[in-house]
Amino acid sequence: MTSYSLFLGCTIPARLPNYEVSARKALSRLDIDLVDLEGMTCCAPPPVQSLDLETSLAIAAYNICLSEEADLDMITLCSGCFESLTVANETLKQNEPLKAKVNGILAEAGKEFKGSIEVKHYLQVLSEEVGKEKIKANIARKMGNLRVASFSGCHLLRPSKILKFDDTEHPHAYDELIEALGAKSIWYRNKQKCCGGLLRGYADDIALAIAREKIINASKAGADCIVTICPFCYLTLDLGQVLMKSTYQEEHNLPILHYSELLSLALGVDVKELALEFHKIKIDSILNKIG
Amino acid sequence: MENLKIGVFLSDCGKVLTKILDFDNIISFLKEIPDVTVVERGTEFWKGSGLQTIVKTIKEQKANRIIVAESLPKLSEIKIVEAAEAAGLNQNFVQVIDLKNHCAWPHRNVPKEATEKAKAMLLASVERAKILEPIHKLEFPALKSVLVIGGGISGIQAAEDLADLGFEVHLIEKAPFLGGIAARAGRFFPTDDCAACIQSPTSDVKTITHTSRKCIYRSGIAAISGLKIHTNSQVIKVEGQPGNYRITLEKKPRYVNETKCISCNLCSEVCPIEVPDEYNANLMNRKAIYAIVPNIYPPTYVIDEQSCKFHECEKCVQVCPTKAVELDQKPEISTINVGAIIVATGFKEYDPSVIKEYHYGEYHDVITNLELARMLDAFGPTGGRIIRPSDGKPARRIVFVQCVGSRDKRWNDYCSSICCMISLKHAIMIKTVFPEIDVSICYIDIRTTGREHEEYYEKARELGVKFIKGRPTEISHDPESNVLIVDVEDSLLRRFLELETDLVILATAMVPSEDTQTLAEILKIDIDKDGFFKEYNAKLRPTETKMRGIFLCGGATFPKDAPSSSLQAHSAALKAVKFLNTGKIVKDQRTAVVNEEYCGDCEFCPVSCPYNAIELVKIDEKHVVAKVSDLLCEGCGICIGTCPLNAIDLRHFKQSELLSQTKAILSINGQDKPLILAFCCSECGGASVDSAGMTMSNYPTNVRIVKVPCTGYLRIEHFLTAIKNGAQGVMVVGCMSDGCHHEEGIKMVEKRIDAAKTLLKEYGIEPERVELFNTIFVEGDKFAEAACAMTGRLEKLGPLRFSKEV
Amino acid sequence: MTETKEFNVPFSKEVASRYGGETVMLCYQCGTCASSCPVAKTTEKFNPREIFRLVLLGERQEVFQSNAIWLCSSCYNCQERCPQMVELVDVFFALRNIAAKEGHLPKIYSEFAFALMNDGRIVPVSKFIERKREQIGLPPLKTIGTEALRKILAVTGFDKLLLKKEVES
Amino acid sequence: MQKPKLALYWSASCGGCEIAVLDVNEKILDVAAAVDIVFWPVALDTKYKNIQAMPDKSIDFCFFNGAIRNSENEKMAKLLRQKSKILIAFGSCACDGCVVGLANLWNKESIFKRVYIETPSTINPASIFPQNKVKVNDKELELPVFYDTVKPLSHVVDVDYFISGCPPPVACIANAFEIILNNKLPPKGSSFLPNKSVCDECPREKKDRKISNIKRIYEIEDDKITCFWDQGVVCMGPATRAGCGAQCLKVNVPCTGCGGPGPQSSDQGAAMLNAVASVAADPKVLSQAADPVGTFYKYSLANSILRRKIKE
Repeated sequence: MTSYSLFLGCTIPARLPNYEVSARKALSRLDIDLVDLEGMTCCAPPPVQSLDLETSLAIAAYNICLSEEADLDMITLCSGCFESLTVANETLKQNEPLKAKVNGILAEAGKEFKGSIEVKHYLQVLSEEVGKEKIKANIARKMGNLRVASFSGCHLLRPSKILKFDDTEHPHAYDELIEALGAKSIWYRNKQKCCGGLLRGYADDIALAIAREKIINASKAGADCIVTICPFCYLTLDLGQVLMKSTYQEEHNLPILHYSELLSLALGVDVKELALEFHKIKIDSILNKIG
Repeated sequence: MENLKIGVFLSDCGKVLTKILDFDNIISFLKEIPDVTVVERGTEFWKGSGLQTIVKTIKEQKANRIIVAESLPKLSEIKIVEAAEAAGLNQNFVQVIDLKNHCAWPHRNVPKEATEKAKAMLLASVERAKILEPIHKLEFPALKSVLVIGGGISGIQAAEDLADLGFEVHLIEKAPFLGGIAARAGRFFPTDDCAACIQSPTSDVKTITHTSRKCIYRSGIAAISGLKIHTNSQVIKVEGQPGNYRITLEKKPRYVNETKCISCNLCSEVCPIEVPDEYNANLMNRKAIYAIVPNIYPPTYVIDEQSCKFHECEKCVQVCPTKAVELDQKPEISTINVGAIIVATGFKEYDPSVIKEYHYGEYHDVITNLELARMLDAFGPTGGRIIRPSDGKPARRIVFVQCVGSRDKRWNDYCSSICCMISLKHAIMIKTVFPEIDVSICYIDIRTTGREHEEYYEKARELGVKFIKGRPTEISHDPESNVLIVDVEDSLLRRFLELETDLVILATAMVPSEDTQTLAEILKIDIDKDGFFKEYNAKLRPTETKMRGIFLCGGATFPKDAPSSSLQAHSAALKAVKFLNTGKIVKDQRTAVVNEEYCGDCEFCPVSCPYNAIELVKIDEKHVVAKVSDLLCEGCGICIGTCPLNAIDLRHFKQSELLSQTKAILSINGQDKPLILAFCCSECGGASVDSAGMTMSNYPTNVRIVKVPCTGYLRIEHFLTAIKNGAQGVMVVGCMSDGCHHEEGIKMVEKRIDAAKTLLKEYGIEPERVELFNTIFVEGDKFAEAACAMTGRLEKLGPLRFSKEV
Repeated sequence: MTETKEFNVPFSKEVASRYGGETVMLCYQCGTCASSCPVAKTTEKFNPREIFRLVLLGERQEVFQSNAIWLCSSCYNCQERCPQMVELVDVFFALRNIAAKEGHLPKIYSEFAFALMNDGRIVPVSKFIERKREQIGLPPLKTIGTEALRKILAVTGFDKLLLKKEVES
Repeated sequence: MQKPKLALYWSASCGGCEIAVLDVNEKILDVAAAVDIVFWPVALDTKYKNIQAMPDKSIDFCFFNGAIRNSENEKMAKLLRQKSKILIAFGSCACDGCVVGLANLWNKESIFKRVYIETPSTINPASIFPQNKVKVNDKELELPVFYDTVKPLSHVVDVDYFISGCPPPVACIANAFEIILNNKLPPKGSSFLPNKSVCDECPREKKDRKISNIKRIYEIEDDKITCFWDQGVVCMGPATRAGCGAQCLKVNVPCTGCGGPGPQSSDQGAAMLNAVASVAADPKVLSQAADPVGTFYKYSLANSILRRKIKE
């Protein structure tokens, strides 16, 4: 059993209980122990970075400090949190003057960034630590030829110089984890392109247009569903389809799942425990297919 | 020892200087100095009667040390030294100083002070004169034979030049056949003639006319007397020294006897083994026994060790009419002796598979320019047809992508300089033969800087080649239609294009040939930051290396086109001739010498020597000492600055000379600003002091100049001694940090100054009292400015006071 | 009409001197960023290459007056492939930081910032969700380090950034 | 024939040199038998006046250890010079000032302040400092004058020979006695130590000499074979006179430089810095040395070109 401090972030607890519940259940079945620490805040993602980069570093570092104090590596479910925390963690580890500056700020909050822990995305833990074999060995439900359009989003992989997970031009870790569940990960056009999620709220029309292309490309390739690992991609594509109905008068009805949900299903978690009612686009077709 | 008789000659430059310098005062000062036996004043001393006066003084008055104050630095020095030598005086006993440019001109507003400084300068020369020792001329043997490494365009040309001039030449080529990258490229821009036409026969081969001099196929390269060609061979060891190298070569077995093979092709016909032909971009197969293309040298087949089954098969052995196939050949090691080496190893295409977004190596229809060149070659795998390698179908749409792996900080910073022209050449060739093919070139900037290159660009436009200003982000592949999609912004229209195409040509960077690093280590020459061989001076000595006797040409120093490679080949050949022509190398012993008694074998100096002139020698059972090669040593003194035991000295500029000059030049003051000692190198640093005078830039007389061969000579002790002897500050004036005439000298002294500053702080002395200045000749005003600024700074700091106890 | 103008060179230097903006001067306008950009391909309002051109030419006003700098979705596609290793996303953050300091702040961003200051999170958790969480067996949420966060925001002057905005709006 | 007269004197030093004389073991007996020791304060009770009473140049050899720290040191140096035919600077203090000479980073005032006021164990509320002349019971006692600057012996008197080291290597002492007793004296000004550096005697292998950072010995995993410089650790061996047989290095401790500067060198610290700076990858590397003077001039600050700190 490996323990991690769970960095939950803002969006998941506020909007996606179905993500959280499936992740907690799946990870616990794979012997990953999640520790909830007191006092965590927002990770300072791009919207905060846009206001002040150095403040954002300090906020991210503050959260890392809590994990350092608990002597636990950190795990995130959200790619946005993963990216902002890792960028802060790695940058501060390497840039002494910046670290000193940030520690000057953190001193006000009684913290000191030491650089003693790692930040990991749960997909990274599944891929590098748990491993496909262990997942395969625990599978309790067949995927019945499910054709999955995998979508890893941006901030799991990029900026690759800092995140150092998988190969950003030829990513394979995520697809392998999907195939490990018995589903088929299919190719579709512009698979690695952004979903536009970060423009939601500021330029909804653009965000929606980008998301729409994604939905269309995946549908064209014959996907049964898109599986995401980031709450923003999920919201953009799931909720987005509701908006597409009113904006474009289109009904795509392409189910969007979190990877943790697919994983929970494969591991045999009772469907009733997964709060699937939170999906805007119903996933009954998927449930039927995998029995 | 004979008594010292010092003759001092003061030129007043046609009385121009008399308004500034009080010559009577100076002369009476000089006459007071013991050992100064002659003081002459005149208009000029570097030619005519002035020069005769010097000669007479040497001959008749037996003056044995000469100090001449004369302007026209370098020129006057050369003339005076020549005349003195002819009169029987050793060259090292002559000192020429420049009172005009180093004293009178820059200090013309303060004549009294200038006179005092002139006296200090002369006293420094007198003190130095007292301890000078003679320098002798050395001779080393030079073999009139040359090794040329690399059988491409430049190597072949250099070899031919040298052979024509009667030198023995060994041309060695790593591959089984001559030709290099140019031959593989098929044709040349901007003339579109064939690239195999890269070599001429010599004028000795009477049957071949001048007009056909260019063709390797028809050339008599093998017939040139004195030229020995070693293909399939590599240099594995170089020993000896310039003028007399002993080279060890390894020749890989060819398994076909060069003297017996008649290129009848019977062996290849019967050979049962087929493998992809890497020379032809794997677009066709070849046999295990093969020749790359028909027009090759040597006209001898070769067996590919990797694929041949040797004695299990022997079909070729049986069929060969001349019994040329020899399956039991072994690698041969041989040694040759040469006087000089020309490196012509060229460049190669960068492997673009690292640029993952372009999917080279993954998508078969993404190929490089060189691979396309094979397709365009009539002798090549498709006989000149343009196909999609993935399915062999004709390509109807082609997109070129420029700057692939070049001008890209992730891979190679630099512009490879010839890829634009190569793509234009290919586009033109395609459009000329197949006008219906759609050709687009995606570029960042089109660079067509050579003669007739811009017209070539124009021709491509006339032929309908489309130019898209934009660097593609990605090449993707639609598996259903088997087309490639090039995703690019037309930045002029600000429009996004997804170009569907059958074939993508990557104009990849050109990078150093394989084994460049290894060869550099064998030859002990430098490579630059991009991995190419480093020339001695890119501006004036582009075909020389810092090692005498080793020369460079062609793409070995940077990607270049055929005309530039040819020119460099001729240049390198000429340099080699110049070096070896007399059969001996004559050199002054202006070199460093290690005092073996004191050398402690710490092994720091060999690392610091930029010329690899220092080796470690075992002198008895217990002791190893450093030893300087008089041939390789260039007399910079960087080793002097390095030695932690101070056991090395320069014959032509001993540390005791520096010390006596330092003391003397600071001993006469005559002004009230803080004294500064400026150590200048004899190259850019000293030249900028000269030009400060020539441009009449003012700076105060407190700045006293002492020239050293290279700033890399200077030790921290020299700075401390200057301070101890009254200097309030020390300036070190040398070349630009990447322009040191001795490669590393300025960087060495920069580091030593840094260390000195650390020490000065500990001694309670402001570190800014010692400062480095990088200048070049045209920056005389900059030197004057620096001198003024340093003076101002020291005035602000206030005087350095030593405790009385010290 | 063609206008004569003086380019405001110090602007690019201003950006380059900020944390995040250091690499802006390396841009040589090859367009790799633009063709990598999902947003640029969707809307004419945004083209990263063009914004860099404006920055390099010193068109300060033009850069801040349009809303273009806020349209980067920070997907890092461009940054991955830029041959000059320009860190475009960070440069956009640096530009936004300058804009924010000068009060050009889109509404949604100030909302995020207020939420951050007040709740320590940029997305508030509704009562409905809290109940729902309990129902589906999720553990109660831990307290948020709002106090510590406020101290941090006070030292960096982040809070004042918003106050200024508040006064202006 | 009359036995040669030998004097040994101990000036500002720790006394280790005196012990080193005894470390020549049984050879000391030969020496004792061969010479007449006329003055050796550590072993014999001799007064100033006894020396003063000797005729000039009546001592054949005087081994003088210790630096010149105060007026008494200087007075004795001059007296012994006057009385001795051959004066030998014995040990690092007499040759180069040694650790005593590191006091040249301060002056008398600051040293007194530190010693008599500031040290944690000192209680001196009345701020009493040593005086040159003190009245005790109506009698005036005289104390030597404490100098601002420590000097090696050669800065106050003419020295004939040198035996450096802290303490001098036993083999070199024995060798010196042998040379003296056999009257095979080298030219004046010579050292009785070899004219090489410690590297010459060091068994470690020198490799690439590309120094990229400077570490302390505890920061590396010493491979016990490679030269310390190649492992990034400061070793004064290259700039230090040989004679010790590299005994520190043979037990895996880098040389700290007690042999003093090489025969041609005027400044041991600067000499070492030149070499390191020349091969260092980064010019800033030397700033990593924790205590430049303590590292590079541990034994020779007083005999360096500038000799002492100029300004406080």
